[in-house]
Order: sequence, then structure tokens, then C-alpha cells
Amino acid sequence: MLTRSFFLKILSGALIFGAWEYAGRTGVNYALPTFLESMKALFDMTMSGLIFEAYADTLRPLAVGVFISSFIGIGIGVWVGLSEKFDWLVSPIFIIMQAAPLAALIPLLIMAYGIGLTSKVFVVCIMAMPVIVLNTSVAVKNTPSSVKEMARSFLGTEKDVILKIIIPAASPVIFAGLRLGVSAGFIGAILAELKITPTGVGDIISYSRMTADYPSMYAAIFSIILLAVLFLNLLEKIENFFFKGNNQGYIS
Amino acid sequence: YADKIRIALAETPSDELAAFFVALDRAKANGLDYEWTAFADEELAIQSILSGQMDIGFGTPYSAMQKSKAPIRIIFQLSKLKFFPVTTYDYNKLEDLNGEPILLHSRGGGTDSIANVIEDKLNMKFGDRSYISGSSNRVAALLAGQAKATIIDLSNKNKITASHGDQFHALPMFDVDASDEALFANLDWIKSNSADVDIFVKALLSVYRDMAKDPTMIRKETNPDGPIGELPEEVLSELDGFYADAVAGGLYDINGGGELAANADMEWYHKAGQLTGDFGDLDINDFWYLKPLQDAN
Amino acid sequence: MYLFGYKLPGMSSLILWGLLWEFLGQIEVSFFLPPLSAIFNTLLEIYNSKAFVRALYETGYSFLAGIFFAVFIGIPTGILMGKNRFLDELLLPWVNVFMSAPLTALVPVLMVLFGFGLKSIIITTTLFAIWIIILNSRAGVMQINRSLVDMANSFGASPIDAFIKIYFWAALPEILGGVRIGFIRAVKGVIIAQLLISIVGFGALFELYSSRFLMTHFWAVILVLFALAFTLSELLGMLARRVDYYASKRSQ
Amino acid sequence: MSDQTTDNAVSVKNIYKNYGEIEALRDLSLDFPNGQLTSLLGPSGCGKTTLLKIIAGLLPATQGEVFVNGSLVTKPGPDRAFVFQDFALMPWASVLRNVAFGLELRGVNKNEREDIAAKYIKDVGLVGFENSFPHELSGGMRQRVGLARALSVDSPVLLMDEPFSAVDEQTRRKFQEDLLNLVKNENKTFIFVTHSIEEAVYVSDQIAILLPRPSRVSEIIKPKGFRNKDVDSIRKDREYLDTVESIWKSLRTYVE
Amino acid sequence: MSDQTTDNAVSVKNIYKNYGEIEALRDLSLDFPNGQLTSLLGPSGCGKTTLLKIIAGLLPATQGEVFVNGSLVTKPGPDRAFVFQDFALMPWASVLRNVAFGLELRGVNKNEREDIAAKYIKDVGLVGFENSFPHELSGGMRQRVGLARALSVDSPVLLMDEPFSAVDEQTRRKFQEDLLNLVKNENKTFIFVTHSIEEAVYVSDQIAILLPRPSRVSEIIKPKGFRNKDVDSIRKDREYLDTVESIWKSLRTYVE
Ligand SMILES: Nc1ncnc2c1ncn2[C@@H]1O[C@H](COP(=O)(O)OP(=O)(O)OP(=O)(O)O)[C@@H](O)[C@H]1O
Ligand SMILES: Nc1ncnc2c1ncn2[C@@H]1O[C@H](COP(=O)(O)OP(=O)(O)OP(=O)(O)O)[C@@H](O)[C@H]1O
Ligand SMILES: [Mg+2]
Ligand SMILES: [Mg+2]
Repeated sequence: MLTRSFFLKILSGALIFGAWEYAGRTGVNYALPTFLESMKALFDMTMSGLIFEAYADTLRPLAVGVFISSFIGIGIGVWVGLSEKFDWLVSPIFIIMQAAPLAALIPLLIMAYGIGLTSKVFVVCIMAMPVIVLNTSVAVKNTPSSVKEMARSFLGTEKDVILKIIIPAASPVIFAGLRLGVSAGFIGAILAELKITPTGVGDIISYSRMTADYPSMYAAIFSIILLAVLFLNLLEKIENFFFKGNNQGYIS
Repeated sequence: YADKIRIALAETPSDELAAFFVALDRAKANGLDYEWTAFADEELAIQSILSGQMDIGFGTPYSAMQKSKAPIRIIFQLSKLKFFPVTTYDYNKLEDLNGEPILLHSRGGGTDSIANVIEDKLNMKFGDRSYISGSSNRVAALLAGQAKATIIDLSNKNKITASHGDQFHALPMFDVDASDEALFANLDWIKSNSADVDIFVKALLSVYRDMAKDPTMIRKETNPDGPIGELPEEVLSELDGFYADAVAGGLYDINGGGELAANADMEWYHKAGQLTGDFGDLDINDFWYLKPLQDAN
Repeated sequence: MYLFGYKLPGMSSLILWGLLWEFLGQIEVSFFLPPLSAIFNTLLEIYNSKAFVRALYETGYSFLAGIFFAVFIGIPTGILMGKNRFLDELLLPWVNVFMSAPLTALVPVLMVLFGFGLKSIIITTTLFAIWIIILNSRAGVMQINRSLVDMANSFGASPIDAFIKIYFWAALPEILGGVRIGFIRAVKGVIIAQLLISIVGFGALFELYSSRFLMTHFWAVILVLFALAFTLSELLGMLARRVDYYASKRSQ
Repeated sequence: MSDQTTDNAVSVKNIYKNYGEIEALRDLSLDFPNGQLTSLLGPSGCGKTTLLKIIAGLLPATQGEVFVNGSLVTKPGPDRAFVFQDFALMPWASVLRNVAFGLELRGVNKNEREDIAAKYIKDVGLVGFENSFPHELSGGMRQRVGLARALSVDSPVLLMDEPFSAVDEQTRRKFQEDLLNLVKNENKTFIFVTHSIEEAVYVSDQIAILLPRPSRVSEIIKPKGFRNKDVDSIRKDREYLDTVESIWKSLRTYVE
Repeated sequence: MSDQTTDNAVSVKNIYKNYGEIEALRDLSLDFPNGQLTSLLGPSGCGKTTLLKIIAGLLPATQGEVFVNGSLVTKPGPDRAFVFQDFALMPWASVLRNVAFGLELRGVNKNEREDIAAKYIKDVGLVGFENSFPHELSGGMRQRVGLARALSVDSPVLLMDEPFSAVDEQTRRKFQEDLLNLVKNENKTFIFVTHSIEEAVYVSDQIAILLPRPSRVSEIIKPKGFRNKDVDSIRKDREYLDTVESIWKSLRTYVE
């Protein structure tokens, strides 16, 4: 029922935005603009084209980083899930990457890769990759063995088994990791813009915070969240499209 | 009986805050009860004052004061905007940087405003501005060859010219009297806690004056069990040098800024674009609350 | 991973990486990377200093509290979402929102709501860990064999029973995978929270050491954190291996 | 509904069941007399499992009602136990825990339920495998675990979905005997899905023959007397063979 | 090994198989003549599936060797196709894709393999369900998907693990006929696990009776002639019934 879920979304949205508006109006905090003020700022930015310019800058490292992390991340994750040796060797690296406070490493990155696109792509990858790798490897290890056996008996090559059995069977969990990875990538892109060189949306956020233009700051944050959510929904659509049978629906 | 006053620091306690903590200890001896919280950056400290979660903050909240219309006032200038253009030997004066890329702290921040004022005064224009927060990070970028010119603070300038004087030098700069860090609070709170504020301001003034005579008193008077005393030996051993440089470089105003600083600030931050509107319309009383300082002097 | 018939513990590959590090440190590739031995010396110097002990306590406390909430809210929420269409439709968009929101940007709002103290730090830690736990639990539940659910129902399982005895166990491999990654993320989360909200604990040490370029101190703290992340991850890994025997035997 | 007599342990009234486009059951009505064994025979995919699940209260009917001992079925109850076609074992639990699981859910304490489970494990011939896990068992052994679990809760009505499909003939015979003993001595009601006409004829009090999807009952046959005959000679018994043959013929006509 | 004659499509030599403590097969040897259908009959859990998987190259034997057409088996090969006891369908793939999967893995292009798959889907009576997913099918229908998949790759040797256990008698008869046609016209070799003595007697060229675990072959029976008899009257055929009975008797003695 598309209409019901749509209705629920609207309803819960209205509730949360209402609460935001209310909190903004009561003035508990000077730094919290109301929902409507923020939306107006967003509207202004859209009309002036500022937001598009900003995203033109932000999306580049984001897209490159997310693309790299998804493919390499799933690749490494599958490998880690399949090979005990490789697991032993590299998973500590990803655990470290996952746990490392990235902000502290940014100076190092700047030393190594300068202040341009490469560093930013790196930040996005460092953020996005570990969760993709770790989740993928768990899912791969848990692939039902009887289906794997079936594929082997029908002469599936190693590659067939991976591409046609393991990945589809693991896809629900891989996608859960992918979603987190992608959203971490969004965070990484903004972090890179805040910490390395302020460009794009990160620049709007930091500059408007500096100048206490809080509606613009929240508008920028809102827009990136919106974008991320849209992207994640797209990801879910892709998952459902490719692995429809995996979706048995809800239990109750 | 007053509650503990809650102080919002804009950075973690380190050598630059040693004098401040010495003053706090003196104030405590005079009956001021306090607790402090270190925030990630100035904006958060400002926000915490705006929202009333903290009492006294650390920073230069000019645009916040103008924009939010909250009754926030500065009561003491803690340090001046003493920043220095440091470049490779490719450049010998500020004008040489015309059209050249430069590395700054953050857009709209202190070094950015310095760059704006330099452009304004010398009628020039920097090239691309890149931003890396933290003077030490900019030094690292400089050393790594990622940039040729930047603006950094006094202690980092001294360090790099001492260690890599063959590669980098500081360009001559005009004097700046505007504030880098100042103490501010909500006006209502100041008025209702005037006794505490007075103790605090007096303690700060006394430390600044003693320090001007003998910079090593900071190290001597630092409480070994306090937040500064706990710093690693590597940092503590640099305290004397830091304060000697700072006093020599005029980083601290022994009168706590006051009207002089207020006017310098308004002019500076207006020029730098953080204060908007007509300069003639700016009113010192919208930004500073001078009474505690006047009383203390 | 086996070597000459001996089972190598999961973390032992770190020795290899450690040697590589020591080597890179000794040949001084960058002053950011001091030799591991120097870092250990520093660690021995500082580990019983007052500042370090306090930081350890503050960090440990917020960390444990943070993951406690992440686990005990995240797992049930994820299971319920996988099970109940209504809840899922209601919550999933918001899970996506929070997941993709740059947490850095949400922190100001948290501070407005919960103040600058420990509470906000704990909540931020929870926010870092909880989404992967929710999503993985949800993914795990959605692929449960329906017959098992029918079976439990046919024997009159109460909702609580079904929850504890079927859903939880059937999805356990995925849940554990999520918890493991959640824990690792929480290590990062607690530091970021300590850096963003009020600078305390290890966050403060980080800030101090990195801004002063005390690289051996800096890495010593990072090592402690990694050790924390590893220990937790290995403990959970051991648990996960105990369920491995059935993870891949689940028929669809 | 007051017109329910207690003669029928289970009574299915005008059940319809659609899965989206697919119409599985259409207007199916059937009574299951108390203390008797009723078999459902019908082509694969006709809706036998569906019907059983509706009776169990696991699946809502699109339309129609089911009564168990006179009361309307809306959800599973302790009066019915289910043997699943795909066994539905918990892969994380040992054979012992799997068998005891029904009792565990009914709150029987650990010692007691494990004693009961041990007895049924013995009955289905899995002694020695108490601590094995399902993936270490063969297909037939798994099926027997599911069977033992359903028997151990001692419900008056047993819904069995092809319970012997994976066990060997010998074991199957033994189970059939056990079943008949339960019918005779404990007055249990069985609803039994099978594909074996022979088995149906041998064990049933009545056999309901279902039509292909959308399914309803086409015929009810009441074989009798074979149960008391010698197990070994029955394979050649004329009357028995005739009954099997006639059912076979009638099934063939439906399935074109 | 040169002593392999091509008369035997598959030949199993002194196989042992232990699962940890459990000894499943002990010194089992058996030949499967080319173009014939051999049934394996034996108590549940005796190791039939294990043997089939070893022949398929899916499981290593603890000791012993298997030859297919004279060459040693070390891994699965295009000469063998497997019908799994637990169906082993891919839940994320439609019926059509599941059936075509064996061909997909052999690199047959999409149109062609879907045509072939469609033919076998029709053969197993699943027309109309091409785009359904496994969780939307009944047990017997799932089994038929697995069957169609194995048939569609057209291997000379078919390993079938209780392939008809979940389908109705009618369908089963049809499949048996189809099987026999394949044996006759296409000279395929079948290794067939079943629990139905009747089925084994009807379809087999030879029946190997396995002992309980640790298993080996106790007896080989070669029924003959029943295949050509009328399907309908065979149920009452004396000779047929005698053969069934004798196997039944001998099975009983082993299983005490
Ligand atoms: N979840 C489902 N979604 C859609 N269709 C379903 C679902 N479950 C069953 N069906 C359809 O309902 C019909 C009846 O299924 P059911 O499982 O009741 O058959 P059955 O008589 O038990 O068959 P079998 O003897 O093969 O087990 C089948 O055609 C099947 O495709
Ligand atoms: N993975 C395993 N681990 C341990 N034991 C196993 C495993 N697989 C099978 N076994 C044991 O090996 C024996 C033979 O199993 P197998 O599946 O080959 O039996 P089967 O003859 O196919 O039985 P059925 O007719 O019930 O399917 C059983 O006793 C079983 O417990
Ligand atoms: Mg069924
Ligand atoms: Mg088997």
C-alpha cells in the first residue's frame, strides 16, 4: 500500500518538523532557527543557485569516493569472507580504519595528498569502506551452504559462485552495510570540506556558522541529509529490483 | 553565596591558557568558585553562552552579538590578534603576495579577516585561499610543501623561523590591536553576579600585570595538579619561552583591553566583514560591558 | 588462519603490521609516524599519569554506557522493524535520516537538548553505534525462515518468547555482525563526541597531543583505542564463531 | 456458533484462500471427526499445506471459518500441534532442545521437558543424537525431530504435513503403528497430509480427496478394517489393493 | 586406472566416510552400469545422501575412489547433475532463473537457456509459475523446480536424492515414465535414492540395498520386466508384489 506508507511518512515528517518549529520558536537556544526560517534560507539558496554550485563541488569527491568504496569494499569484503588467510591479514586494518578518529588523521592526509580532490576522496573512502568491507565479509561467511553446493555441482566456477550465489544471498546484509557506508561517505565528504578546504556545502555550513547565520547553516545540513536519504532510498529500490525474491515481506 | 560559575573554554587547556588558569587560581583564593568545560571550538562556546548552559565564554562573538541580538557582552580582552604572514623566501613583503595562493585558518575566521584587512590596506588581492584549521597544521602543510604562504600565530611563527629559518621567514606586518580571544557573558548574568565577575576580572588583571614584569611567574605559579600542571613535560618546559615571546610580542594587554580594544575590534571586524551595517551605527555598548574593568582599574 | 598446524589468534597479523610500522618509523618516512617502539615507551611513561587514568575512566564510562544503549535499543528496534511493517514504514525513513545526517552537524542540536555533559557524549556514542545494529538486525530478521516463525506460533509462543527464542537467534549471525561493527564505530564515536561537545577524556589528550605535534604521545593514545576496539571486536568475533556453525546452515 | 457438535474435533466451513492473484482454496468445507485420522490426498500445490495452516491458526482465511472443538479458530492454540513439511528446526539448537521446544514454550520446567523429549527421541529412533545439531543429521532424521517435537506436547489434535515423506519404509511402518495406537488408545484426532495412497488407505478413518487448485473436497472415502490386518500380508490384500486402485483412478480423472 | 570398463558409468571403490566421530560409510563399493537406473534403498540416516555427494564430487571421501566413465572424480563435472533432497533453490531468483541456472553456469545464452528451461517447467507442470519466487511455491512445487533444473542440463549421469518425495502419486507416476523414457531413448544413467520400495522395484534396473550406518551394500537386486507392464494393473501384479515383499522382508531383517 503505497498510499499508507506515504501517509505515514508525511505524518511522521509533520510531527518532527512541527517539533523543530516549536523548539525554534520557544527560543530555548539562540542558535536554533525555526524550521520555516531554515526552509526559507534553503529556498533562497536554491533560487540564487548557490546550492547548486555548492553541490557541484561537494558531489565530486563524494561520487568518486562512494563509487570506489562500494566496488573495492564489496570486493575486499567478499575476499575476506572467503579466505581465512586474507581475513587474518587485512581485517585488522579495517577495524583500525573504522575505529580511528579520522579528524586526527587529516593532517597526515594533507601531508600525503595535499589539499585537493585526492585527500577528500580519501576521507570519503576511509569513512565509507570499513563498514562495507566488514558487513560484506560477515554476510559472505553466512551464505547458505546448500545453495553453494548446488552451484558447485552445476559446475559454477569460483567466480560464478561468488557473483551468482554468495553476493545475492548476502545482499540483504551487504546492502545494510552499503547504506551505512554511503551515508558515512556523505559524512566524510562534509567532514573533508569542513576540515581540509572549505568548499561546497561544507563551506556553507562552516561559513554560516562562523557568521552566526544559523538558518543557512541548518538549511545546508538539511539539504545534505535530504540528498543522502534520497540516495539511500534509491539504493533500497535497486536492492529490491535485483533481489526481489529475497524480500519475503514482513513476518506479521 | 554564589553557585559555581561555569566557564566555557574554546579549546583544550594548553600552554596558551596557562595564564588564564593562574588567574583562575588567584580568583579562587579570593572566593570565586568555578568549573570549566572545554569546547571544540569558539562557536560552540558562544552557543553554550547563548543557550544559558554556560556562564562565561571564551572567544570573539562579534557577529553572534550582532545577529542574534542576544544580550551578550565582552568584559575582558584575553589576547590580541597577533598573527604573522610566514612565507618561503620567494616573497619578501606583503605586496609580493598579490595574486598568490595563501593558506588560512577558516573562512570568516581571524586569519581570514587579517587577510581581508591586508588586502584592504595594501590595495592588493590574494589568490586562492585554502583553509586548514590550526596554526600547527598549517605549519605542517608548509613544511610538506603544500603551500608557500600562510598566516600563523606567534608561537608557531617563532618555532618555524627558529627551526626552518633557512626556508621560511615572517613578513613584516602592521600592528593589530583587535581581540583574538575575549571573555564574554550574558549581560543579565553579569549584572546579577557582579561580585564574582569583579573577583575574576581583578585576578586576570593582576596576573597580566605580574606576567608583564616576569613571564616565568606563570610556570612558577601553575598548580601542578591543575589542568595545566598535568600537561606533558614537553609542553610545560616551553611555557617560559612562550610567555616571554608573548609579552615581548605584545599579545596581552595589561589593561584588559577595555574601550581601546572595543574600538579597535569594531573597526577591525567591520573591515573584515563580520560586523555588517554602517560603521557609524555601531555602538560600543552593544558589544562591551566596561564597568567591571573600569572598577578593577 | 593456521600456520604449521597451529591456530593463530585473530589479532596476530597485527604483529606483522606492527613490524612494518616499526620499519617505516625507523627509516623516518614522516615525522607523523614515529617508530612503534618509541610509542610504546611513551605509553609506558604516561599510562599511570593522572591525566591518562582520568581520560581512560571518562572515555570508558561513556563508551560502555553508549554501547549499552545502542545494543539494548538497537537490537529490539531492528527486530521489530524487520517483523512489523507498520513500525518499519514509520521508522525506516528516520533511521535513514539519522544514519545519513552528518552527526557532527547534529551535535549542536543534541547539546541544546541534553547539555554539554556526559549525557550528550553518551548519546553521540550511541548514535554512532546504533544504526548498523538496527539495520543488520532488520536485515537478519527479514530473511528468517518463515517456517520457524510458524512453528513457534503453532506452539503458542508469546510475542516475548518468539522474540527471544526465535527472531533473536535466527537473526543472531547478522545481529552479531552488526554489534561488532557498532562497537568499533562507538570507539570512534566516543572520541568524536569528546572532541565535539566538550573536550574531555581521550579526546582532550588527542587534541592536545596533535596540536603540539607530540606524535609519540598521540599514537600512544591511538594505540590504546585500537586495543580497545580490537579486544571488543575479538570478543564478539569469538561469540560470532560460536554461531558460525549454523549461520550458513540456515535454509531459506 | 452453537450448531457445532463435539463429534467433530475440527470443522472447516466454506474456506476461501487467495494469495494475491492465486486462488488456492475455493469454498472448501470438511469435518474431522473426533478421535479419528483423516488424510488429505491431492495434487502437489493444491492447497493442503495452506488448509493445515489455516486450521492451525497460522494463516488467516480470505473467507470462511474453522472451528476446533466448537470454538472459532483465530490463532494457534494448545489443542493443536503441527508437523511441518520442511521440518522447521532451529539450526542453533540441539536435537534435544528442538524436541523439547514445544514444551519449553508452554513453560514446562527444564528437567521435566527434557525427560519427555528424551522419551520421544527414543520413540523416533534418534537415541545418541540428542546433542547433535540439525545440520549434522540426514533428511529423514531431521523430519523425525520435527515429529518428536509435535508429539511431545501431547495435543489432542495433530496436524501433520507429509510427516513421513523422508523416512524409510521400515521406520514409516513403525510410525504408522504408533499413530494408530495413539488414535486407538488416546483418542487423538489426526489430520494427515500424504502423497501415498497406500499409506492413506492403511491408516485413515477417512480420506478427503482434494481437487487441483482452486481446491475443494471432491470426495470422501472411508476405508475400513485394514488396520487390524497383518502388516506384512496387507500388501497383497485384495480389498486393500482395490481401494488403493479406486482412489488412484479417481485422482487420475481430476488431474486430467 | 585402466581397469575401468566403460560398461560402468559410475564405479565406487571401497569408500569410507567419517563425519568426525560418526562413521557414515565403511568400505562401500558399488558399480552403476551405463544407461541403467540404479536405486539406493536404505534406512534413513544410513548415508545415501553422503554417497551421492561423494559421487557428485561435492564431498571428499575419507578413503576410497570414485570413477565416472573411467576417470577419477575429484570435483563436480558436466557429466553429472544433482537433484537435492532439500531442493537448494535460490530464494532471490524466479522459478525460470532457478531452472535455467545450471545452463547459465554453463554459459548458454539467455534466450536459449530460457527456452530450454521453459520446456522443462512445462514438463514438471509449473506453467504459469515462471515468475514466482520459491517462497511462493508449495513444497512439491519447489521440488519440481529442482528436478527441472537438473534435467535441463542434459547430463549423462543424474544423481537424484529422493526427487519425488513431495509430489503426488499422479505426478510421480508421470515423472517415473519420463525417467524410463530417458533411460531407454537417451541412454542416461540414473542414481536414484528413494524410500519407496514399490517405486524402486518399478523403475530400477538394479536396486542396491544399504545397511544401516556405518553403511555398505548388503545386496543387489535386479528386478526386471515390470517397466513394460501396464501402469494401472501393476499394482496388483503378483510378481511385482512378490519382489516388493521380498525386499521389504530383507530390509526388515537388517533394521532389526
Ligand atoms: N506465500 C505464498 N505466496 C503466493 N502463493 C503461495 C504462497 N504459499 C502458497 N502459495 C500457492 O498456493 C498454492 C497451494 O500451496 P500449498 O503449499 O498449500 O500446496 P500443497 O497442497 O501443500 O502442495 P504440496 O503437496 O506440493 O506441498 C500453490 O499453488 C502455491 O503456489
Ligand atoms: N555435516 C555432517 N556432520 C556430521 N554428521 C553428518 C553430517 N552429514 C551427515 N551426517 C551423518 O551421516 C549419516 C548419514 O547421513 P546422510 O545424509 O547421508 O543419510 P541419508 O541416507 O541420506 O538419510 P535420509 O534418508 O534420512 O536422507 C547420518 O547419521 C548423519 O547424522
Ligand atoms: Mg504442502
Ligand atoms: Mg538423505
